[in-house]
Amino acid sequence: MKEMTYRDALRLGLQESMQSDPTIVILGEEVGRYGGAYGVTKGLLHEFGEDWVRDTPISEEILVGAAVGAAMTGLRPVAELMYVDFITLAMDQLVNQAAKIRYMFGGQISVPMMLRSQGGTGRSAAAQHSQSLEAWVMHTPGLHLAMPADATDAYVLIKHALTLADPVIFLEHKGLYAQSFPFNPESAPPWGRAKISRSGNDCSIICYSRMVQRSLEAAAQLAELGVRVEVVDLRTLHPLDMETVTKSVRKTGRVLVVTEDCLTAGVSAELSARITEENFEYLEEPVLRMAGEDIPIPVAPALEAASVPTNESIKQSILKLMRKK
Amino acid sequence: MKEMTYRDALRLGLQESMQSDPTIVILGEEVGRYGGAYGVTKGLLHEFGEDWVRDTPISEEILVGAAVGAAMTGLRPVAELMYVDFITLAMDQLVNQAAKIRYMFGGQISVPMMLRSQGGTGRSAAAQHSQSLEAWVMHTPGLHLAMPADATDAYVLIKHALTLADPVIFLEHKGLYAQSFPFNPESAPPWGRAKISRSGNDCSIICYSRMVQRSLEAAAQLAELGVRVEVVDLRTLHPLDMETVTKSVRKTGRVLVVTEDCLTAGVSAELSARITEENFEYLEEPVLRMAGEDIPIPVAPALEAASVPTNESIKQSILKLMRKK
Amino acid sequence: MGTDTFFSTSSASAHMISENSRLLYLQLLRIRTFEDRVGELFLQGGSAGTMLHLSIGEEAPAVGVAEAMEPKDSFTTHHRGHGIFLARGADPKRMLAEIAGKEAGYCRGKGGSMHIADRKLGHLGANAIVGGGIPHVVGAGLSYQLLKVPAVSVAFFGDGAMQQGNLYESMNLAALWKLPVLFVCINNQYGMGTRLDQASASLEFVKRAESFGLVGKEVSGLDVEEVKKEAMEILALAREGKPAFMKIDCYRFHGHARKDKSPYRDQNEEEEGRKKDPLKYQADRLLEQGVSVSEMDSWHKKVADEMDEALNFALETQEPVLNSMFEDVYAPNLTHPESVGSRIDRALYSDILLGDSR
Amino acid sequence: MGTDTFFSTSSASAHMISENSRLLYLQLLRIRTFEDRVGELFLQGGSAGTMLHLSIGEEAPAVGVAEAMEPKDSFTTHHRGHGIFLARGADPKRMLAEIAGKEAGYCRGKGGSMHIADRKLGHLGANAIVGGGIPHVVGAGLSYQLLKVPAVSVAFFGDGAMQQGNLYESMNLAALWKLPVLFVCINNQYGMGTRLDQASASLEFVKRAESFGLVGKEVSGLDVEEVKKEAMEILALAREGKPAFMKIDCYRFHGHARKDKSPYRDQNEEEEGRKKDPLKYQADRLLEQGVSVSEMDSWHKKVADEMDEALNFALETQEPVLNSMFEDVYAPNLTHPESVGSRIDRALYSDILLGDSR
Ligand SMILES: Cc1ncc(C[n+]2csc(CCOP(=O)(O)OP(=O)(O)O)c2C)c(N)n1
Ligand SMILES: Cc1ncc(C[n+]2csc(CCOP(=O)(O)OP(=O)(O)O)c2C)c(N)n1
Ligand SMILES: [Mg+2]
Ligand SMILES: [Mg+2]
Repeated sequence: MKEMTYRDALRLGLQESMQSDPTIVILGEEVGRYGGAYGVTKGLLHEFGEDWVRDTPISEEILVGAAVGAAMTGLRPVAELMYVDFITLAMDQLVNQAAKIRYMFGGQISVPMMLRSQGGTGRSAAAQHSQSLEAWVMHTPGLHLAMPADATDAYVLIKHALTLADPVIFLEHKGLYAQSFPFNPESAPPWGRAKISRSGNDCSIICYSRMVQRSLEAAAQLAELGVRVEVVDLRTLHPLDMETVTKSVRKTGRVLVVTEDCLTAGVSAELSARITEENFEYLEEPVLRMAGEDIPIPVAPALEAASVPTNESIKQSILKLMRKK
Repeated sequence: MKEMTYRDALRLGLQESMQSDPTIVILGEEVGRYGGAYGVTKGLLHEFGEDWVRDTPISEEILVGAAVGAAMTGLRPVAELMYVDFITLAMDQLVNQAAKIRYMFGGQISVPMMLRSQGGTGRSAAAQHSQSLEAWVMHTPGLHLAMPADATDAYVLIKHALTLADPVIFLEHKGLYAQSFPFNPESAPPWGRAKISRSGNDCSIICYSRMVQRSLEAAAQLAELGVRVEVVDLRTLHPLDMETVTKSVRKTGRVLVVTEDCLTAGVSAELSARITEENFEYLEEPVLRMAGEDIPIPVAPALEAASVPTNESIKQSILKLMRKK
Repeated sequence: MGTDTFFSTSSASAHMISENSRLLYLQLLRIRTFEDRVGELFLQGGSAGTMLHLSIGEEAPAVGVAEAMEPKDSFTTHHRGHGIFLARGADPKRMLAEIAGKEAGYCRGKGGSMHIADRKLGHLGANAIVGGGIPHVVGAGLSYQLLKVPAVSVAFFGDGAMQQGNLYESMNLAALWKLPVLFVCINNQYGMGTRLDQASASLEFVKRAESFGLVGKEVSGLDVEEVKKEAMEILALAREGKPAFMKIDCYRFHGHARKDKSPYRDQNEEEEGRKKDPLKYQADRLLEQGVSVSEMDSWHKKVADEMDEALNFALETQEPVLNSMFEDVYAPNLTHPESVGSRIDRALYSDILLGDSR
Repeated sequence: MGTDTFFSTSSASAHMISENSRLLYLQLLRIRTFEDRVGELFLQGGSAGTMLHLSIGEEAPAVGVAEAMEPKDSFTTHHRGHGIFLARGADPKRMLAEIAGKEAGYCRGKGGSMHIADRKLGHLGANAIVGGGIPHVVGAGLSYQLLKVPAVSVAFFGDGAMQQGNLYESMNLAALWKLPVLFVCINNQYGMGTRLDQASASLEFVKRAESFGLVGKEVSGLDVEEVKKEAMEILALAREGKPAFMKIDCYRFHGHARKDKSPYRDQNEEEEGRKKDPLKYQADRLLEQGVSVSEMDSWHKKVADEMDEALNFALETQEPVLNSMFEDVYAPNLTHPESVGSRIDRALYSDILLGDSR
């Protein structure tokens, strides 16, 4: 099977979408000449020209706000926020504007835009460049939210997202860009469906983005110990595919949710609450949550690494959940 | 017992705090001459003078950012955001600055500031003036978060909050300002402790802010039907008093969480998840969540009212939870 | 009522008086009368809430710029935008119905006074976040530039928004990309209870705009014809890719919102301010040009009828059905959000699976 | 090493040369040498991450303004702030230890290169959000005004921050309240790969500042003595409550961060840019004034020793213990956040109550 890096898959998805939809315009800091801080848009300026791949000043609020206005008037902008941490500067345009425009105006106006960004730890980039802020987005009605875990999904999800009539927040993970994955778009489930990344009968891990990889690695190690873990990759947090989750949960009766964002009031809370609500009688144990610690991200590499779930800590939690420890 | 409005109690708390702490300065749009959009700061300009009660331009980012800087250098600013919906404009100063400064700088710098605001529905103020955004704050390590449900707590919580060395987000409810409540500060539990607002053995409602009142009214009606509801008012979401919650949950075994913020990835999710995690074996039924619908707030009064939990809908949910319906 | 046919019955003196002057007056009058009916709607308990920001005293900035715009041009407004929207051709019935929170309103009763729009008339939305709609015209300008649409997008906002950082980010981007964009500051001297000089250290707004690379102009908002003339000139520049800024001075005749009695303003100041009445100014001009008092009365009558009809419509038309609140969150082909109640039912009867009970 | 004692051993020629000139040169030299060691720290695998933004080429703006400040003055810096902090008296050992993510660093290894501060030296923090630290000096200015502290607070930021809206909100508030605040834009011509004129339509930054009510000044960043002189003048104004803005032009000699090779810059341009070297400029002045080459060599040697020692310290001092990550989230008297692991244990053994297992 073909292999591709996460970064290249994103670029391919953007490129093909731009080739078939002449209204797509990329906006962002350093997306053009520099090729993107993480290289995703490299080469697109050359192919599509300065009009359609536009470097912006360091002005996150107008970056997102201009994308909103452009989306209302015939373009399909893809705004790139260099780090999801900077979403703090654009929350008004995202939450009070993009997410609510269709609703406030009674369905008259669509905002078919994408906000791409990346989050997560792994580069000792410290407290303002390492956050995972997807919970804020998930808490905002009106937004779609995709968080691909591998190259295939990076590609298929970005392509589908660029056909939706609503704003989509597309969150990548800085730790995945350089990694190679098998690339097989035909195998991917449709938009809005979760994926069983590994099947197993003993317990379920529900996760997304980089935590899928870590969960899979933990699951592989656990298999050697005789624990058969099912790993469910959500792929999109809105829509949220509770059907697939429920099927897995009812099969195994034991659930660990793994996310990288801070534990308290994070995505893990919503997943735990919903899984429990919908499957209470099927649960052998309470749904367990692993997530980022409730702290800002420290810069020291060892501390940073310990501040989010790791292969090893996931494995240990599963052993506890299985009452093997 | 003395009665007092929520608004007056807040004002009294601010006033007394300013009298005893000469470093407190109030900053905000219309807090001075106008007396605050909801009248909380009325008269304070007269008592403390223009230097200490300062009207600001309509610039939410610098409002919060200046408060951060002032807090680092010897003042204790109380910044008022007229509507919590405008927190979208100040998220960077709140989340990337105020919340993280102590941590990023290794404990050297304290940010003893308060951000006061108000949220919630009830005035047909539509999608950009009616939100409940406390989940974002709760998801941010480094912040304290208080949400008083009545006049006594408005007073005692604001007074205590104004002694903390960390940033405190103090969220009021626009629907409570004009209401009178019994006023009895001596009866209040300490900062960080929840309150049993009504005791009962059949089921527990966990709530805060305006939903306490609605839960109490539902509980009173339910008492006539023979259902004895315990109502737990959290008072602060950080710190979160799980001890009191746990005690109630283990007594009743049935829990309804009631919040006004949107359901998905909201505070109700965190409460449901934590309660379940810590009390799984004590639960007769899954923890149920009532919350705002996953929609922007519509302006039409009937729709607005139906978009959040009401006395009646809370009552109905409890009846369902008790399998009486 | 189309303003284009309004004068067909007017008197023989018509040819003496410029069509333009009469049309502009009529628009001023319609706005003032409309705002008056908004007040009545409130008094009759028919408005959705009390956040009603009337534009009385600010009719000339609205009409002058709106009339200078081309049909293809788009715009966003602030929370005090009824007048601008009307001047751009809005149907007062659907406006008042929206302000009443009714299904027949422009936004199906979801937006209300502060969120009202008609995409077909180029209205990209009224905004209740001070400054919130400004970036959208920059995006619209980008669309026009890239899609080669010969249109300008105009942001209307108050003097209060001059203190919002996003205005300056917007100006810079519009200038950097040479977008067909016009920023219009309707300076009514106050943001709620704060006089402009209490909010801004410098009032050199035109210099500010220039320092971001825009063309800037300051105009009095008393004379609607002057506003229109200046707006036409500056819109022509914007249309060529020279983004521009206009500051139009006027006075907010009443309180900030329906219930505010402006105790923070000096009586004298208010009296002086209200003397700068764009309606009276234009009426005087027409009278001078020879329009008869009786003719003017007939216009007033017609406009009053139009707005009364709108008010009745708003009061009588039906409320939205409850379930409509789940619509318009996402595109029509997608599922609506599941209700909280349905979630609870599924939790208690876990054999009801997702999808069964929406 | 205190710079005050540094010259005690210097040659007899000393009286000919102004103390000031030598001191300024020394500071420039210390910064450049320090930045060089930051690079080495990285090459030796000792830096926490790769987000290392060197201020080589920008030493004169840092030193000139820093030396014009009074001991009580405070400041915030951007992500390229090592030099400013050093010039304000930071200990290079603790700086490098912080950049290495070590416990002995200024921030216990929690902040790193982009978040470094010493509250005692008036440093209110380096910020990794472009523009993020600017509002803080406005707040500090308010503190000084209200608490009657005769100090100024200075925000240092790059040309990139000129496009952030919060700068203009900050300028307006500082001017409105007449706060003792100075905004310093260190214009190194680039924000990452974007040349200033590709980010800003107008370069009239001084006019901008003036249009917000500030005093404004544009200075070359080549001559540290010139920068200091101008900064002293403008700081005196700020100290009297006339907030001010200074734009200091220089050139970013290297890439944006450690790994960036600046492929987006023209070779010629880089060569020309690097000719504007404030170190060389000041060295030439000293040589002209009669400092001997051997004396200068001895300074270089001393500074190199100082920075080598700092580098060794940073490499050798210990890592923070894992559990320290839960400290400093809240005030010291409050409980630390509970770990995820402890939560899981309590969930599985629900007789472990809260508080038992922190
Ligand atoms: C971001 C934001 N901050 C504050 C408010 C509250 N508010 C509504 S209108 C207003 C005054 C606006 O003044 P101006 O822009 O001059 O418009 P005017 O009301 O005078 O037409 C304020 C402070 C708001 N709606 N949005
Ligand atoms: C709000 C924000 N946007 C973007 C970035 C990414 N970023 C870091 S430094 C930088 C360039 C800053 O340029 P300038 O302000 O001129 O400072 P310089 O690096 O030239 O010293 C950018 C875009 C950031 N850190 N914060
Ligand atoms: Mg105004
Ligand atoms: Mg720069």
